[in-house]
Amino acid sequence: QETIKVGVLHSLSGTMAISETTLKDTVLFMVQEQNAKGGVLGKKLEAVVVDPASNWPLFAEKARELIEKEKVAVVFGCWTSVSRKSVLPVFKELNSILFYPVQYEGEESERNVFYTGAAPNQQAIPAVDYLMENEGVKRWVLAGTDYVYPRTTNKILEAYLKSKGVAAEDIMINYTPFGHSDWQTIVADIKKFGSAGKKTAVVSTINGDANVPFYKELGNQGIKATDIPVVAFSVGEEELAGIDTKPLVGHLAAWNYFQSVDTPENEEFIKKWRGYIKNDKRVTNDPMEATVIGFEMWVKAVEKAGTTEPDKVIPALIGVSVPNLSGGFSTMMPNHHITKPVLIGEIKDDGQFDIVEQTPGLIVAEEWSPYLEGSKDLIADWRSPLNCGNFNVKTGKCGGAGQ
Amino acid sequence: MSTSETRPPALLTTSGLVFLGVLGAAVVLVPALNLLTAPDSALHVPTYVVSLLGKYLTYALLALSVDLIWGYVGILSLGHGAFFALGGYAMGMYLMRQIGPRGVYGDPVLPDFMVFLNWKELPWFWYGFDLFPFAALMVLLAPGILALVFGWFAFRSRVTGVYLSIITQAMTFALLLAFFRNDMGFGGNNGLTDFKDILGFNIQADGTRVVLFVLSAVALGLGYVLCRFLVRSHFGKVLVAIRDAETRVRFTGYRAENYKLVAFVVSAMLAGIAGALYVPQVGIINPSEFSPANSIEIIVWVAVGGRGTLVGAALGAVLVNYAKTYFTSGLLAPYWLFMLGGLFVAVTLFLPKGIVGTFYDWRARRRASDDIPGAEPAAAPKPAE
Amino acid sequence: MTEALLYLNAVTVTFDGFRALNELSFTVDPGEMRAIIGPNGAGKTTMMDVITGKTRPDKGDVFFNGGTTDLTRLDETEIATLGIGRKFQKPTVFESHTVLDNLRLALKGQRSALPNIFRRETAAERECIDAIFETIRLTEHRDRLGGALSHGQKQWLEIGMLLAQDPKLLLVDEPVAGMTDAETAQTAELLREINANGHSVVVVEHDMTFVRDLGVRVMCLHEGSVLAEGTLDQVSANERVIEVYLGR
Amino acid sequence: MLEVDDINLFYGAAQALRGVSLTAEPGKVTCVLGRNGVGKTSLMRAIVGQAPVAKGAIRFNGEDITAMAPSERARRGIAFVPQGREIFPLLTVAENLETGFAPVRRADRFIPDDVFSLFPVLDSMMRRRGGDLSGGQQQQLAIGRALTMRPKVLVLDEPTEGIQPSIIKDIGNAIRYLRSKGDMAIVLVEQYFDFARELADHFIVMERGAVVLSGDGAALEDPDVRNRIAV
Amino acid sequence: MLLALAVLSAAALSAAALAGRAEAQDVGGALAQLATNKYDDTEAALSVLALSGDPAAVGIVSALAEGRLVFGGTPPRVFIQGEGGALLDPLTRQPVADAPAVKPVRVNNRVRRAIEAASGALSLVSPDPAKRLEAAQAVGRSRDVAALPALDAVLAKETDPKVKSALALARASIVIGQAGVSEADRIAAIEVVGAQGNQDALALLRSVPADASPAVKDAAAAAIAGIERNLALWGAAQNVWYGLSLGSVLLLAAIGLAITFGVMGVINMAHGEMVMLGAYTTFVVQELIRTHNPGLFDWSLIIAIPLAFLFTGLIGVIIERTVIRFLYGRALETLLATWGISLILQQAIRTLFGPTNREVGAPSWMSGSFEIGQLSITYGRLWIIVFALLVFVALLAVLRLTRIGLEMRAVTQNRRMAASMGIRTNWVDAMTFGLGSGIAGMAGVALSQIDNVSPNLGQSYIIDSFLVVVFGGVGNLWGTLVGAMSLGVANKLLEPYAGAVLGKIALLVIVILFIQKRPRGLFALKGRSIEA
Ligand SMILES: Nc1ncnc2c1ncn2[C@@H]1O[C@H](COP(=O)(O)OP(=O)(O)OP(=O)(O)O)[C@@H](O)[C@H]1O
Ligand SMILES: Nc1ncnc2c1ncn2[C@@H]1O[C@H](COP(=O)(O)OP(=O)(O)OP(=O)(O)O)[C@@H](O)[C@H]1O
Ligand SMILES: NC(N)=O
Ligand SMILES: [Mg+2]
Ligand SMILES: [Mg+2]
Repeated sequence: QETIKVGVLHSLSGTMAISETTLKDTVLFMVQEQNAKGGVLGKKLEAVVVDPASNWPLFAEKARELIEKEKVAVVFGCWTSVSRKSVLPVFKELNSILFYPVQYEGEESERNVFYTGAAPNQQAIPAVDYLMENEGVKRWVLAGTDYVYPRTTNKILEAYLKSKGVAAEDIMINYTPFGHSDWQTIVADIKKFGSAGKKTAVVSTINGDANVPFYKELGNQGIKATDIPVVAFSVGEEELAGIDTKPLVGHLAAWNYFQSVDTPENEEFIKKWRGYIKNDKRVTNDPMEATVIGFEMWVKAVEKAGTTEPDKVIPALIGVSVPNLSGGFSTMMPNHHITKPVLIGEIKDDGQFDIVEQTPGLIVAEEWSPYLEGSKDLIADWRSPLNCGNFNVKTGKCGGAGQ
Repeated sequence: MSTSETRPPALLTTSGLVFLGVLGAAVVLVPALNLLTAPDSALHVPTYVVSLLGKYLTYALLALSVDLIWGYVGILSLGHGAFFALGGYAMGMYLMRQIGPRGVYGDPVLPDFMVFLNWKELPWFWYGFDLFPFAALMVLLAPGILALVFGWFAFRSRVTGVYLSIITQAMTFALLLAFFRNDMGFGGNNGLTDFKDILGFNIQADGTRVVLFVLSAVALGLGYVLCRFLVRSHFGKVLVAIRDAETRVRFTGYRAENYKLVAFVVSAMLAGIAGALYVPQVGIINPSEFSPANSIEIIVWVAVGGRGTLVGAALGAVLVNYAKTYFTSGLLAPYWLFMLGGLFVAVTLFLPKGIVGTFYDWRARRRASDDIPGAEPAAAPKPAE
Repeated sequence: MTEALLYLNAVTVTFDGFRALNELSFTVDPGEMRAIIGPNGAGKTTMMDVITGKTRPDKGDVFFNGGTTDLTRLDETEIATLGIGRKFQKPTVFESHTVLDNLRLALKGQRSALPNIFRRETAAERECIDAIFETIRLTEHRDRLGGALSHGQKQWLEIGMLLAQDPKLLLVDEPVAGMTDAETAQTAELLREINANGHSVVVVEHDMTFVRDLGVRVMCLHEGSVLAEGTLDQVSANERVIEVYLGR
Repeated sequence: MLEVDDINLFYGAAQALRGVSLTAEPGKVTCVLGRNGVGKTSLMRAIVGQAPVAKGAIRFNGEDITAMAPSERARRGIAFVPQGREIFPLLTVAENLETGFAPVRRADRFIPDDVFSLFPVLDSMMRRRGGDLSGGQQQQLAIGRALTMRPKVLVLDEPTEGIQPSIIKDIGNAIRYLRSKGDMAIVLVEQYFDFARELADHFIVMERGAVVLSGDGAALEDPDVRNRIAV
Repeated sequence: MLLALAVLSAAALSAAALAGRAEAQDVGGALAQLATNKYDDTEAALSVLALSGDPAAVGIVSALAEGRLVFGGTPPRVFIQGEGGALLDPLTRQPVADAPAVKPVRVNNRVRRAIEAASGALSLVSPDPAKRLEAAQAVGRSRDVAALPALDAVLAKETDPKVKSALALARASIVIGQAGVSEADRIAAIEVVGAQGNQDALALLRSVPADASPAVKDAAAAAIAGIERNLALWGAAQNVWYGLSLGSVLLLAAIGLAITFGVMGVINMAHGEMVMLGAYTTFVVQELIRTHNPGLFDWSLIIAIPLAFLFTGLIGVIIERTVIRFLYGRALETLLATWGISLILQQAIRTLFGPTNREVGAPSWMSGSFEIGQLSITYGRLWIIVFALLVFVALLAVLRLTRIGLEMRAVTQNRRMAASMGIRTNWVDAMTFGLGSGIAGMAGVALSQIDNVSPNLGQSYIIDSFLVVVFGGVGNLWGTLVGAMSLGVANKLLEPYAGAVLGKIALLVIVILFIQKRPRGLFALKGRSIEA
């Protein structure tokens, strides 16, 4: 029997395997679920898994292999922005579809890519607002790994904080290399910065492997959440699974989903997921939810279009709305990003998050940040007649700010 | 018996001829089967295979450059990826400038990543990269000058063996960290990507890909002939002598450091050319090319193919990368590291001189007389330390 | 004094406080052959190390070419280029080069890197190598690798390489160690011949028969300085030499 | 005691020994003579196990040791003074000597006085690194190291190479002394003919990997022997 | 403000002997507020409880802090969850009859701070001096003017000198920045605060109002200058300490490599994976302890150290026997083989334990920190330094003083000759590689305390390890020690100026330049045998 192939492009080895393997399993799980429901368009789905091995050029090679050789109808994949940047030209050239499930720096909207993770305004800004309002934070440490996502996010945050009247000397920005493991000095600096009499918080865009030693050092140096809370954008349940969270209780994270979300949908999802993965301790996290949303949107769009033909599915995706796991519906917007609620969680001693705040409604992604000089006039709308990812509202032209 | 007029070794040995023959055949066949056959024909070579092969060939050239200094001079560079990456960046910068106003922000001059970091003007080191000849020159000069400066210091100070290896590793690691920084002006971790065209040709067109493939093959062929020419010259013999007994070479009156420096710079430039051909074919260059693990992998390719055989280095690069491509797909994908790791262990144990090296040994043994004089090579080349 | 080819003046070398050479002074005249004997550890090899630039003296001068060149300021390569060739005590040849290539590499001629890329062997060079092969009797081993030779064969190859270098001054450290008596005699003959052709030679050896065969001035080192100097008979009659070196 | 019976040895495809036989007995010195490259060192290597033989047998006290690891042969009492000394360069002189303790009973783990009385220079250099010694000092150290093993068979490959005349005499005396104790078999490779002639109880002469002459010490006076060794 | 009220009332209570009058009504209201499970209500209830002086209040607040305060039923009521989950009445502490389904009252950072303040206020009059001390510090931190009269009242009564000085400091902290304080009073406060000499004091001194008299300003400026000088010194010392602690991590990571690479000459690319295996051994040990005997948890690392040594040592022996032993004399081929082995080990761990981080907890004796002057020292780091030095000394002793150490060195210098000396080279080789691997495994136990326990753990140390061994001088254990420590300290001294990224780049460049000066590392082996 003929099948519809679904490509899975997540690193199963190398540095990113730690995060991406789960997403591969999520896609396989969704495929199995969908097949149990009878597949799509009367055909069974078949997942094609490849391992781009945390190697960026290999991502491009594997993307090409999936599309050209395996003839997959859609690809779920990538985590780091550079891997996405690496495969972008391939998806454009071969006109296929990529679902990208991770929070990222924005500044991008492509016809062939659907972004189901958060743009900066769907994560960072609500988190800062929460800290200002609820913790009375006046002084800010923006600590990040030295690459494009943290840099962009911090740029946006810096502009935002200043617009809220925060003085320049009350913002400390610090970057560290990937995999940084000796945090003694920086944590001490944070402590020092925080002892100036004003309530201080840390906004962490520290990514990947560096987080565990960072949190361990926080715990060691006794920085408690009641003194200097840390809010992170890249630390979820999966990352916490590797840390003893008792000293970290009260530190925060901002996501669009937490495993502790108290909804029947989520409960059901967790149950099935654990059954699928055969591990009743296995956690869930935000990029998983984003993957699930993306998958369901694709299925819906394919059914709507009646074909897997990208040229038909891409327009069909806009406006598709599926239930998310936090009790609402997420909708694919014309900018190829989705609407999301923002949740703020405090770390609990069991490695889960206690949701302390949830935005009342869903937030629409600002793929082009209004806080950045080069992009504040840009919008993306992939519907006719605009059909443009970087439309300049000032000049009224597609193609950025130029001439 | 009374004259030393033994013929100098031929520029092209049998295996060299076979190697160039295979390359030549590929240059003719692959484009023909890609462009001239129908996509559904059994003979059709899909474009992605062309790009893949092109990529392997640039790796082969890179491996060749490493074999020149490792196999023949005993310099184990654990940072050769840096030269490859520099060549790649030089080409990448040219390709970025070619994008012109087609970037997402539509800035006619500044690449996207600069716009979005709020840069107001092009940094000086980006000047000139809009011109291909300049970029092509930089493909050679950037790695060449780095190698010259680094080698000049290191070889004059007589840094050898693992000490040299480790500082080459430190060099590439420092460059990795530096290029990672957005402030460096090379696009940070995202690197340079989303290229549009090269010399006015659409970089994604089948024709362009085929031409890039052919260029890679030609570069590899020429690189091979150049390396052969070097190693069989008197110069090359001094290189091997340096590998075996550097002090003795100095006492014989040769300036060992100059010989090493020439070889190192030539090798770095070859690596730079490989990088420059690699970037348009894979479509991205980012700092991970500087990662020490990448450089170690190059060494592994050379060792698998056979150190000090040139052909082996190229073969090893293609084989290992093909294995990688093959193992990372399909059912084996989650276990491919077992396969690859196992392959490396097996090669060291069962093919101690690499594939080609072991083949040469076997052939030599078959030809060898069983008498003592005129016997076969028995002493393995001494390791570099 | 300015006539001397090689002139060591009060050279002292210490290793972690141990004096291997102690105010050693002597001269070698152009065209002279000099034999050096002395107990194990007297500093003979160290002396050669100093002359060839391998070891820097703590103190003292080493002049070459009648005092025009201070060797202590030069490195090994420069010293070799001046025309000082050396055979090492432990034979060192290029192990993965053939015997023939070992000689080719040693052969006097172009030493710079770039020109050597395009260098071709001349007929004269070829003849020269053939002649050396005759002398060292390794012709039938010419295509074997240096590393596959026996100990004695390597000794001969190293002598051949020294000949190929055609230096003004040859420093020969224990050339006949591991040779048969007949070969020893031959080597002495060979060195005399070389010396007769105008080369200066300094030989270190423990084999008294060989030293006698050389028939040249002998110098005995002890604890880093000259203990006795003269003909072999004079030196070997010296009580101290007998006591520390020859034995009774 | 030690019997080498008709052995062949190859380096790769090149044959270095062809049907070589030799015996060594306690209290006797067996000399191996021959020109450069005839296979003397190869024969010694075969005896101590550093090179595998392709054919034939090596027996020690009746036990077949042909396939035995070098360390086991050493533990049975075969000590080796190799050509080229092979000192452990980074170990001190004392430590170099102590490496010889491996086959020795715990109670005997001291350096025999013989070593220092034969080579007094070693005593004064105990803390220096072996690799820093002069060539001749290293040779003395190599012999001392072998004696530390209290061997039953002592295999000496050109032990006088690079040694000053007075010590050569001492080594000669030492070998005579060891022979006189009567419990040690000595195999001696020597180019220095007079030295060999004075010591040999038995000898063999090799050419191109094969034994061409053999006999007892007295037969060494035969001019034929000298001819064989001459070039 | 809340705190000030609490303190005020507590002080008033103790002073006016109002303790007997239970304000049951207030407490009842507070309990009702708690039962709504809203942060604002909880916070309000806490301030009421702090004021109430009800003996039950302390129990309720601490139950909330420990997550044992639960609510449920209709209308919702709160209970305290006792031992074994029985629900107790919060006031009477008697078991309730018809226990409804309950959930814990939620707590966030704001509530946590309120809890701290409330229990601080409640314990300012606590009979336990330690509690009073904490309370005084909490009040000081609040810097709330309203607390001043209460503070004065308690201060007059306090007899414990420690608590008294803490109270005095708290008072000074409040006075110093407050308007309308007499000049003398403020200068006295500046003195008290200035004597603290720490970062907090600096912040307080800087808050002297701009309109204060010149004398006050001078006093403050002098105190600030003094503290800054003092802090600069301590800061340098702190950086050196960080450097030593980073150095000890580098030492641990590198020391096994100093054997397999430094002594044996194997370019051991699988070294990092041995460290990783050690870390996973720790994880497994802790898992077993957690499931079988949680009481032993504090011993888990002590138990893991020998196990990790044996386990990774055994893996090392297996690798040596099956692969490495065929490669002696071919140093460069070992790179290829061990690279392959490292890939296999990584993937094996990934397959067995999954790709994600595993949790390794810290025993209590490794948690927390103490201060020497202005130097803050964390126990975890301290123990790691101690452990690294112990391992170093032990290894040095094995190599220098034991028979096997001598044999190891002999074998690696000349394998063939060592065999002819009767040394069982196979055995020695296996032991040496096993020793190096085992030590790497022990390092993994320590590193599991500060880094990710993931399949990638090893990769992150391999470059640094080689750098340290080579920088120190291959084959010299002292070199590895000094190399690790100097790289650690240099890194930490550079970091404050250049930042973490540029600092690291600068360090790499320094190493490259240093090697030009000393081409064989810091502790180069010298002598003829090396130069040959
Ligand atoms: N690098 C060094 N470190 C310490 N001692 C050294 C070093 N090099 C040489 N020596 C010592 O210096 C002395 C002189 O050594 P040298 O090799 O010059 O002697 P030699 O005269 O050549 O002896 P031989 O006849 O045995 O070859 C010896 O005692 C030796 O141990
Ligand atoms: N490792 C080796 N590989 C190949 N051939 C070798 C090797 N070692 C020795 N041979 C060859 O084997 C033959 C015998 O060598 P061997 O060392 O036994 O000679 P020898 O009699 O000890 O000579 P010498 O007196 O010069 O020490 C020689 O022709 C030599 O070239
Ligand atoms: N997009 C990220 N998180 O790299
Ligand atoms: Mg000497
Ligand atoms: Mg021999």
